[in-house]
Parts: sequence; C-alpha cells; structure tokens
Amino acid sequence: MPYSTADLLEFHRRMLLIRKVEERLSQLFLEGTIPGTLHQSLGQEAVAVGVCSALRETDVITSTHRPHGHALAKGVSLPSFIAELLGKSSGCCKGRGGSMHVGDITKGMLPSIAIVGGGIPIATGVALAFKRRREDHVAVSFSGDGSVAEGIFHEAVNMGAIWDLPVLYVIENNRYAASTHYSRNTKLEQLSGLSAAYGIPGVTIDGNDVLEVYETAQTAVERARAGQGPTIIEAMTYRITGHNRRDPCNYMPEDERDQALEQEPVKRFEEVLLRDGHAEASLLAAMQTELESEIEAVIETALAAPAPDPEEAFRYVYAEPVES
Amino acid sequence: MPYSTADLLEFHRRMLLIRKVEERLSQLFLEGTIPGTLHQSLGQEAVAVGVCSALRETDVITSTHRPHGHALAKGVSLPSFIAELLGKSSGCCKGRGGSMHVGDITKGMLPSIAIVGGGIPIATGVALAFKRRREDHVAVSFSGDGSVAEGIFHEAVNMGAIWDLPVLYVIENNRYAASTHYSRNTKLEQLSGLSAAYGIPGVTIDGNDVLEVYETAQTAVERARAGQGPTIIEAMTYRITGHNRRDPCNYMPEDERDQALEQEPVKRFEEVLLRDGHAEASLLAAMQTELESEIEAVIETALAAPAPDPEEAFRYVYAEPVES
Amino acid sequence: MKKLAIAPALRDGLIEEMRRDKNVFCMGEDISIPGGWGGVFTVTLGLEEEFRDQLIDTPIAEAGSIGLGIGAALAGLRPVLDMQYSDFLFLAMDQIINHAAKLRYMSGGTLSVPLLIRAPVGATGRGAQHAQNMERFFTGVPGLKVLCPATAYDAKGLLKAAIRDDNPVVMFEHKLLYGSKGIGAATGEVDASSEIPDEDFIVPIGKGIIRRPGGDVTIVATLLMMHLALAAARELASQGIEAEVIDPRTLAPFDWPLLEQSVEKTSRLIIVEEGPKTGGWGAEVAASLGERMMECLTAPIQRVASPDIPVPFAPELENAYRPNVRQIIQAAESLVALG
Amino acid sequence: MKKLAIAPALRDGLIEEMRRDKNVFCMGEDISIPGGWGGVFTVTLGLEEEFRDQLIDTPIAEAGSIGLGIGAALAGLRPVLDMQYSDFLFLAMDQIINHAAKLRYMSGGTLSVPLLIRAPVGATGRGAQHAQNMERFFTGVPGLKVLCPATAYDAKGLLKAAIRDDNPVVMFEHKLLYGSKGIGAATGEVDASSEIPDEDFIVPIGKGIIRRPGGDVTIVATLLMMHLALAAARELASQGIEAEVIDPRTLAPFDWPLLEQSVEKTSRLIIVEEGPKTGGWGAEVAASLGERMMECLTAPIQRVASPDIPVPFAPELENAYRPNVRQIIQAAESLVALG
Ligand SMILES: Cc1ncc(C[n+]2csc(CCOP(=O)(O)OP(=O)(O)O)c2C)c(N)n1
Ligand SMILES: Cc1ncc(C[n+]2csc(CCOP(=O)(O)OP(=O)(O)O)c2C)c(N)n1
Ligand SMILES: [Mg+2]
Ligand SMILES: [Mg+2]
Repeated sequence: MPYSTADLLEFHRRMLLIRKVEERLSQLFLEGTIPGTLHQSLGQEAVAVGVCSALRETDVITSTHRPHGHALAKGVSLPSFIAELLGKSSGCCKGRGGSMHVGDITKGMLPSIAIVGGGIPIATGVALAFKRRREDHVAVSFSGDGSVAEGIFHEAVNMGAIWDLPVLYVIENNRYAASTHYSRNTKLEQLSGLSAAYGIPGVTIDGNDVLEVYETAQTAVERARAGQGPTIIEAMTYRITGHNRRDPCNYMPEDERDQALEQEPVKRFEEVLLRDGHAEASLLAAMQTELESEIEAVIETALAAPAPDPEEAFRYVYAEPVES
Repeated sequence: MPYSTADLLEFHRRMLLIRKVEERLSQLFLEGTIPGTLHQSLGQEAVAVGVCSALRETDVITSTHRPHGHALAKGVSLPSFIAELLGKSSGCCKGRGGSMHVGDITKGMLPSIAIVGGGIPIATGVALAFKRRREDHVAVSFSGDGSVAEGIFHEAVNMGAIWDLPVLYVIENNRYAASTHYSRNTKLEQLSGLSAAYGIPGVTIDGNDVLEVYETAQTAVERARAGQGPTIIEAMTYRITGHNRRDPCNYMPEDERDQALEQEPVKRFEEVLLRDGHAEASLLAAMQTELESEIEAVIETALAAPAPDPEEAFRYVYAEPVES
Repeated sequence: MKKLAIAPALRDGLIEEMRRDKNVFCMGEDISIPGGWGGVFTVTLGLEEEFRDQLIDTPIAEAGSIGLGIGAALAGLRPVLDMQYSDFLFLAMDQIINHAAKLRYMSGGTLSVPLLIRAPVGATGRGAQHAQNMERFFTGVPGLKVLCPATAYDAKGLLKAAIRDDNPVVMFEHKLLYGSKGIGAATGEVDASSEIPDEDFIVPIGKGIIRRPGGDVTIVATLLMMHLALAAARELASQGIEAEVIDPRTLAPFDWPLLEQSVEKTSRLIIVEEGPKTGGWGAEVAASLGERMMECLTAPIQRVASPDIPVPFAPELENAYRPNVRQIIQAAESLVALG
Repeated sequence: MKKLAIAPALRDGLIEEMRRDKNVFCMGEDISIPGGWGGVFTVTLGLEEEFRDQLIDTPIAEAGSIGLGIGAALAGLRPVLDMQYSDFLFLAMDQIINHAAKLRYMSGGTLSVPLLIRAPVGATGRGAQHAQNMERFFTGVPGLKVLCPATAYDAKGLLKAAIRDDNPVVMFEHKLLYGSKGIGAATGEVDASSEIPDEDFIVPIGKGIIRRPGGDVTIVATLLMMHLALAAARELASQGIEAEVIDPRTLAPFDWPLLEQSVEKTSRLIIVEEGPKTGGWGAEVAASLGERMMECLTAPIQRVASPDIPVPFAPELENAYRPNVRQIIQAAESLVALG
C-alpha cells in the first residue's frame, strides 16, 4: 500500500502520543497522584493505532483492563481521558470509571471492561445491532492472550461467526497474561488457530509493525462491512513494562525482554521513517516535544479540576423512567 | 477386532436393556407415575453401551439431563435407578435427584448434571485427580451437540488438553439440542472439528454402530490411560423420540426421521447378529422377554417402596464436620 | 377485554411491543424454531411468521447471549432474553451484574442498557437444577430492576413497561402460573389468568397492589406465593382474621409506601417466599420494615419460606420444600394470638 | 508464637496443610509462576519449590477451574482455589451454586465436595469490577459455608478448618487487611496481624468471637468493618457508651447463640457491612434477630452499610461508598439516645 509521508507521520504521532502519555502516567502513579492501579500498554502501541486507524468514529471498540492505548487511538479526548484516571468529574466517565474503565461512546469506545473476556460478547452484540439495523459499522473487541481461555470468548466468537456479524476479534498477544506465558495455556502454536473452531479466518501478524496491523485490520474491516463476518487477528507484541506499576517482571527471561525492547514498535517505526527519508530526526523530536507539552498542559488542567462531589455518588445508577 | 458371540450378545443385551427400560418409563410417565420430566435416549443406546463397555468400574462418567442410557450402561443397578425415577428413598440418590440426576459413584457414575455443559469440567477434574494420584483410571464426559456452544466446554476441554488429562469428551450428536438442529449453531461440518482449537485428537463416528463406538472409545481410553491426554469423540446418532415426553418433534423433517428409524442401533445390531449367524431370532426374543420380566419385577418392587420421609428432607445438605 | 393466562398474555405483550418498536427483539434458545415450541413455555409460539426478523434463536450459551444482548442494548436496541429456566442465570451472573447493571454508572450516565431478561422460577418436580427461585440474587444489585408478576395482567403490563424501560430488568415468571401447555409444562392448581384490556397499557415498575384488603395482618408475597397467600387469607377470614394481601409485583424497586401503610394499619407482617429462608428477599423486607416501623409492630415479623436445602426431587420432599397455605395460616394465627 | 499479617499467615496455613495431606493442592491464576507473585496478594509466594506438585497455575477460566476443582474434590482431593478478586466469582456461580453446593444433596449424601475457594473482597480504588463484597451472594446458599476472617489468627485457623472440612467453602479475605506488598497491594491503615501459635490449630467454622465486651450496644461486623467497629467502640467508650463488638467470623454457619447472648445483654444491635445495604447479609441478621428477639430490643436494629450503588472509582466517591467509623458511632449514639 502506498502511504503518504503525512499518513506515516500520523501513525507515528498517534503511537508517540500513547507512549508519552503512559510514561507520564507511570510517574503520576508512583507519585501517588493516580489512585488505584495502572496497567500500561507500553510496547503495544502499534496494535491500538494500527487497528483504530482502520476504523471510523462510528465504529465501536471494547477494551480491557489495559485500555489506554485503545482509548487514545480511538479518539477519546486526552483531557477527558487524563481526568478520568485522576478521578475527576471532568473525566470521560465522570470519575466513576477510572483507569480500567475509560471510554467515550461519542468517539466509539464503550467504557472499557476489566473482567477478562467480558467485553468480547458485548462487542459482538454491538455488531449484532449494526447488522440488524443494516448499518455498515463494525465493532472491534480488543482482548489479551489470556482472554481466549475464558468460556465467554468461545460463546461470543461462535455467535459472531454463525451470524456473520461485523466484528473483529483482536487478540493482543503480548506473550503474558499477568505473569503467565501464553504457551502454558494452549496446545496451539498461535492463538489465531482458534479460528478453526469457528469456521472464520484467523491470522497472526507482527503486532509491532503498525502498517501490518493497519493493513490486516483494513482487510478484516472490509470483510465485516461487506457482511462476510468476523476475523480473529492475533497481533504478536510484547509488554515492555510490568503487568501493572508494581510488577518487577521477574518471570520474563532477560534475553526475551532485551529482544522485545529491540522490536518495540515506536522506536522501530521511527527508524523506518528516518531510514526511508520520511522525516528528519529534528522533526520527530519536535513532534515529541509538542506532544509532551500538550500532555503537560492537559495534566495541569486535570489536576486543577474538581473531584466528584460525594453527594453525587448516587447519580447514574439508573436511567430515568421513560414515559409510556 | 474379533468378538466372540458372547461379547456380541452382551452388547446387544445392554442396548436392549436400555431400550426396554426407557419404553417402559415412557408409559409410567404418561400414566403419571413418574413425576417431573423425562428425557429419553431412545435411538442413542449404542453410544452409551459402546463407550461404557470400554470402561472399568473404577472409571468415572458424568452425564446430562438425558442420563438413563449412560447410567444403565455404566452399571447403576436397575432397582436403584428405577426407584430414583419414581422418587423413592431406595433410589440411587435416595429420591433427591430424580430422572435428570441419576448416578452411583460406587459404579463410577456421578449424579448426572442437568445444566448443559456443567458436567464437562467436573469430569475433567475427576481426571485431574486420577492423574495427580497416578491412577490409570479415566473419566468420560458425555454431553450433547448442544453443549459445545457453552463456554464451559471450551474452558474444560482446554484444561484437559494442556494438562494431558485422562478424559474423553464424548459429544453425542443426536442432531438436535431441544428443537434446534446443530448445524444452526456452528460453522463446522462436524463438531469433532472443535478439537483443532485444543490440539487434541477429534473423531466423528457412526454413533449407531455399537462396535465402532466401542473400538473408538477403546483407542481413546488407551491413549488416556497412557498419559497422552484427551480425545473428542463425536458420535453421530439420532433421538428417535421427543426431547422429552411432551415433545411432538414437529421440527424434525419427516424423511430425516424415517431415515433415522432405519438406522437406529438396536434394530441394526439385531440384524447383524441374525445375518452373521450369531443368534437365532428365538434367542433374541427370549433375551427380550427375560429383560422385560426383570424390568417388570423391578418396577413392581420400586412402586411398593416407601417415598422419602419429608422429615428427612433436611438431611444430606452438609457433610458432618471432620474432627481436626 | 379477553381472559388470558400468563403465557398468552406475555405473547401478546411481545407482539405489541415488537410491532410498536422495531428495535425490540427476542433472543433465546428454541424460541422460534419452525415446528418448535416457542420457548419451553410457549411464550413466543407462533410469532415466527410476523416477526422472523425480530426473533433470534441462540446456541446454548447463556452468558454469551446476555453479553450480546448488552452490546445490542448499548447500541440502542431493546433485547428481550428468554432464559428457559432461571437456574441458568448463574451462568450469566458476570454479564448481568458486572456489566449490564454497572455500565451506566461506570460510564458516568452516558450509556444505558435497556435489556429485559425473562426467567422462569419455581419448583416443579425437576430436581435441584431446574427449580430455584432466583429473585434473591438480583434484588439489591444496584442498577437492576426485578419484576415478579403474579397475574396475567401484571405479566403483560410489566413486560411492556420493562421493554420500554432504559435499565436492565430481570423478570421472574413462575412455571406453575403460566397456564401454558409447553414442553416444560407443569400443572399448577392456581389460575393466574386475568381479564386483559384491549388497549395498550403498562403496569408501572415499582408499584405494588393490595390484592385483598384486611385489617388484622399484612401478608406480602409474590408469584405463586401470592396466590397461596390469597388462599390462606380466605381461610383466615372464615376464622375471623382479616388478612391484607400485598403483592409488591416488583422487588426492585420495591413499593415501600404501600407496605408501610398496610403495616401501619395491621401492625403485623408476614412475608411469604419460595426459596430458602436464609438470605431471601424477605430478609430485606423484614430488616427494612423492622428498622423503620418497629414501634408499630405488635409482634415480630414472620417469614414463611422454604427450608435451607437444595430443591429435592421426590414429590413428598418437594412439598416439604414449597411453602404452603397451612404454614401461612399458622403464621397469621400465631401473630394474632400474640395480641 | 510469631506475629504475622494475614497474607503470610495464610501462606503458613497452606504450607502446613499441604505437608499434612498430599491430597491438598492449590489452583489459580498466577499462583506459582517462577519469578511471579504467588498470586495477586502473595499468599502462595515462594511455595513453588517445596510444593511444585501441589500447585497448579490455571488459565483465566474461573468457571472451568472451579468445575475442575469440584471434580477433583468429588474424587477425593482437597483443592484450594485462588480467585484473584472475588468479583470474578460471578463467572463461576453456576459451578459453585448449581454443582458444588448441591451435589452432596443430589447424591443422597453419598458424595462430598471438600473444596475451598479463597476470594479477596473490598473496595480499593480499582473501580466497579474489582471491588465488590460478595458475601451476600453465597450466604444462605444451602450446602455452602462462608468464612470472613478479620485477623491473621482467624485467617490461618479458618483456612485450615476449611481445608479439613468436607463441604464446599468460600472464604472471603479483605484486600486492605492482607498486609502484603503484592502486585494488587492496597494499603489499609488497619493492622490485622496476630500472634500465631507455633502449634497446629484451627478456628472452628461457625464460632464467632467477642472482640470487645460492652453492655450498651452490640455491633456485629466482619473483615475490614470489624476493625472499623473496634475503632468506633474505642471512641464511643470515651463518650461513656460501651459497645460490644461481635465478629461472627463465619457467615454460614452463623453463630446465633453468641449474638443472641450479646443482644440480650445490650438490647441494641448495629450491623456493619461493606457492600450495598439492600439485600446484604446484614438483612438476614436483622430479620432473623428481629423475628426471635423483638421483645428484648429497646430500639430498632440498625444497619450501617454501603449505599445502593456500584463501587465508584474516584477516592472521594469510594469513600462515600465504604462505611466509616463516623457512621458507626452515629448509629450507636442514636440507638442509645432512643433509650
Ligand atoms: C475474569 C478475570 N479473571 C482474572 C482477572 C485478573 N487479571 C487481570 S489482567 C489479567 C491478565 C490478562 O492477561 P491478557 O488477557 O493477556 O491481557 P494483558 O494483561 O496481557 O493485556 C488477569 C488474570 C480479571 N481481571 N478478570
Ligand atoms: C445451561 C443450560 N441451558 C439450557 C438448558 C435447557 N436444556 C435442557 S436440554 C437442552 C438441549 C440440550 O441439547 P444437547 O446438548 O444436544 O443434548 P440432548 O438433549 O440432545 O441430549 C436444553 C437447551 C439446560 N438444561 N442447561
Ligand atoms: Mg497478555
Ligand atoms: Mg442433542
């Protein structure tokens, strides 16, 4: 596929945004500014950006306990995203959700779902609605390598398959579910092999190559929009950080980690841009500086924003009754 | 495989026992003598008998809402089986279980489980215990074509596979889950194809041919005893009766039913026995008469047995505390 | 006006709502198979022709089906899920409680999940896994509404209200009250049919009803137990005890004012519930009323419920499990005797 | 004797039981990965060497894992399942309630299911799906036992008792009480550590304990709330109100005699519970005590519990969700003021 330099720089900018935001979040967490827990997607940016770049705003994604990359790639606004992590009422979920539940339906992202596998049937149901209404939108379920062992994966993917629903099952295989290597929990070489059970296409791709991810997603999205049903995409990647901010990753062999750091998508893509003459180092540096100061400004505003009023804790439990 | 005439007649006797018991149960139900509901396995006798004939008493099976054939084939005593269906305290579950929950662990059958798919992980767990204790027993999970869509099927079979547990997953494909043809709920031609997701062998066999079932089960049992892990066996068969006693089966195409009646295992095996000279018609008739009178005697005794004492309804909820 | 049993009344409600709003659709196992049963209890029987497009037969995959329902509801549809037997809800608790009930809150009020789950309850000779009363597990879950219609009028009216409601709703229906001849049919001696108006109507969610007025003791009960309470009240009347029978009709939200007014008048309360006594919904009613109205009570609040055992199969045991009219009468007599 | 926090006390308990009986084994996600965390809260940390054969790391498949546990238990083993967060129990409700809890009964007493499920509860800044108190969903399920240790002594003693018990048991542990530095660590200000005897001991299931004697008002609470109740009692004492703090330690079976004796003495009862008030286990305690002891009560039984909302994320909202010492004190003051 021919990409313009502008396209390529945009892929890079999106990945870099996620990278820089997450690096900053990690500091805020360690300082105690972010409450709760924090699951970062450092090293997995190409999956989020590659897939979401193939989507329209009206397409809908579901995500997991590790949703930051997906949220930013799908267009959740940085201010509302950061504010949510800080538990502010200006957050995209008004501070009710937090780091594991960010989302904004106006940008096509449901509140992300922290029960492993829990979002898979929900994305499938969104796709069901699209199909019933004859809309050509697609739904995308992001989930980790750990999610495929859950029964709900099986139930949902099978229904997506038998009804030819417009849905992509993106398995972000970062090798580990918490501390557990995926090879412990399957007899398959690759998790895309699960597609054989559902009679749908399954592909394994280099999830650290943003263009490969983008192109694969595009093909699957076209299939889905054309009424030809779901695709399982296994994107091989690596979590170059802990499962959460408290995890020293001692279960990862050192050479595996080193190799993964070599392969991490942001640096890799940067090298490609430089090598192929799409950008000078100075331009990339400027892009980074710009992003960093944008992020700083957003954090400052978010920090100054009010926390939710405890009196308001009771709101939003029920929708108001509809007049009959 | 070479079978002696005695072997062959024994296969026949076991199938005929199930057939005759179920025919009689159906009458008792229609008379109102059997309370609740009744799921018969008429037409599926070869699966129960073929598989259970490859098992030892110490091997353990789990079954479903349609457990009569499995119970009788695994050796649950006829008197305690019939008494259970009649809700008597002499029943194999002392009248607590009923038609959908028959079982007798001393014969290697857990109380059968009427939540579709619910027994699959339990059989797998029994196999886990066998493996941990280094016993060469196997566990067998019987379940229907409808059960494979449940998430628990996926979770359990995957664990059976990754840990090489001594367990057989016997999918009794009688074409229908309640009123729903299995082809509506899968994109696969055959459900044995699901084995591809677990990296274990999967075979589809003629479930109405008791010898084919027996031989397939034997191979899988040997594999399991040898520590080589589970097998999925899809036994193609047909329910020549309603889902339960109230079902007129209007969802079954007439020619399909007619063909199925042609193929039903008891008659088919009888024909083979006669054709190959293993038995005279008179011998088979005598066998049937004998079984019928045994069944009658058992029913008579069971009918005369006392119902459980309502004061005893509270027993068996908890095991007694163990001294520490 | 026509007189209908619960199953056909529900069917009419579904027909009307599916006609009114094409976003309404039904999902479930065996609900619209040609030549099939219209669900285990015939509620969707005969709808396949007109509503082919609004009926989805699902695989046996309760958690997944409800998950798909949630997704469809989030995307603006109004799914009605048929559970065959409520016992299978245990398979889908995560989707219902962790997702359906919470997504509105988690999204800061930006999303809603207009999902209705229909789930038959009650012990009917099928043993421990097709017999439970599941109300207790959903009542008190923030974000959920819980309905328990005891009559055909309420069944239809609550169904229609629930379909139009923007929240996830679980509606429990009692197998012995359907009056259907479905494949899971279980004959109850109780007639729950009602005169059903020809016009569109709903029964508002959260409004109970006085089924029988009386000044001596209040009996609160739902579903089958409501009918047993009425039978008990009739017998009590012959002994000069006037019981007021309150049918809350919905357990969440609960019509506290109606019950409080009744107890103010009678100063005695009996709660009748099918299902183990410990931790039942009746516990909340007793605790809550006790907390607020202790001074008006002349006697302790009594709960008549099932013993704390799984549902047994044998009819003699099942009868010992299911609360009965005799027990209700005795509870009332003992309360009145206390003064 | 040595002083231990809950996480290491549980670890010791597992070590002792796994040494004592080779049929005991642990199953769960991430419990024994080399270089890993010993479960999210470090309870099985460092056990992999000695007990390689008695630790099974499972895929993320809660229903299946518990199902396997049931099968293994039926076959004579004694599995201990680690749930990471109790919220995930909703995925396995069918296996726990429809199977584990009932199989003994369904088999007419011929089988037993010696299974222990350990499940961390409590709101700790993680939002709605990693925060729930799940006790209410299991208390009152016939066939199950439910444990809630508030101290390291009880945690170890109840763990050991549960492992030796022939019934399925769910033990809830509070994240803020572990005192572990695990990956899911959440610092509580509360110290739940205890002096642990060197000898073998168990805490009998079904026996509560008086944590602090007092004559004016009884406060019953478990887990984190028990510690808040103690803090409240200390403050109340400075105002001249002597609260008796009862820790039932197990919710099923429940030590009714202990609570009844206390209420006989104080004639006032407060129940403190983390989790939505409506339908909590406190409802049963209030209903049951109210039923049996109304005449000794000088004031209505009060429940201090969370509001009926999902657990919110923002600390300000979560603090409004979690019951606090102030509320307990106010409840006690208002009861005493009633006379
Ligand atoms: C149902 C469920 N079980 C367990 C957990 C705890 N948990 C959170 S993340 C995680 C690992 C998930 O691994 P994977 O799916 O590979 O996603 P990743 O963390 O690698 O993005 C686990 C076990 C959970 N959140 N939900
Ligand atoms: C979890 C669950 N869902 C639904 C049912 C209701 N039900 C009972 S039998 C049955 C069909 C099962 O079909 P299959 O697995 O093919 O077994 P068969 O009846 O053909 O033996 C259904 C849906 C159930 N018992 N359990
Ligand atoms: Mg992973
Ligand atoms: Mg079938």
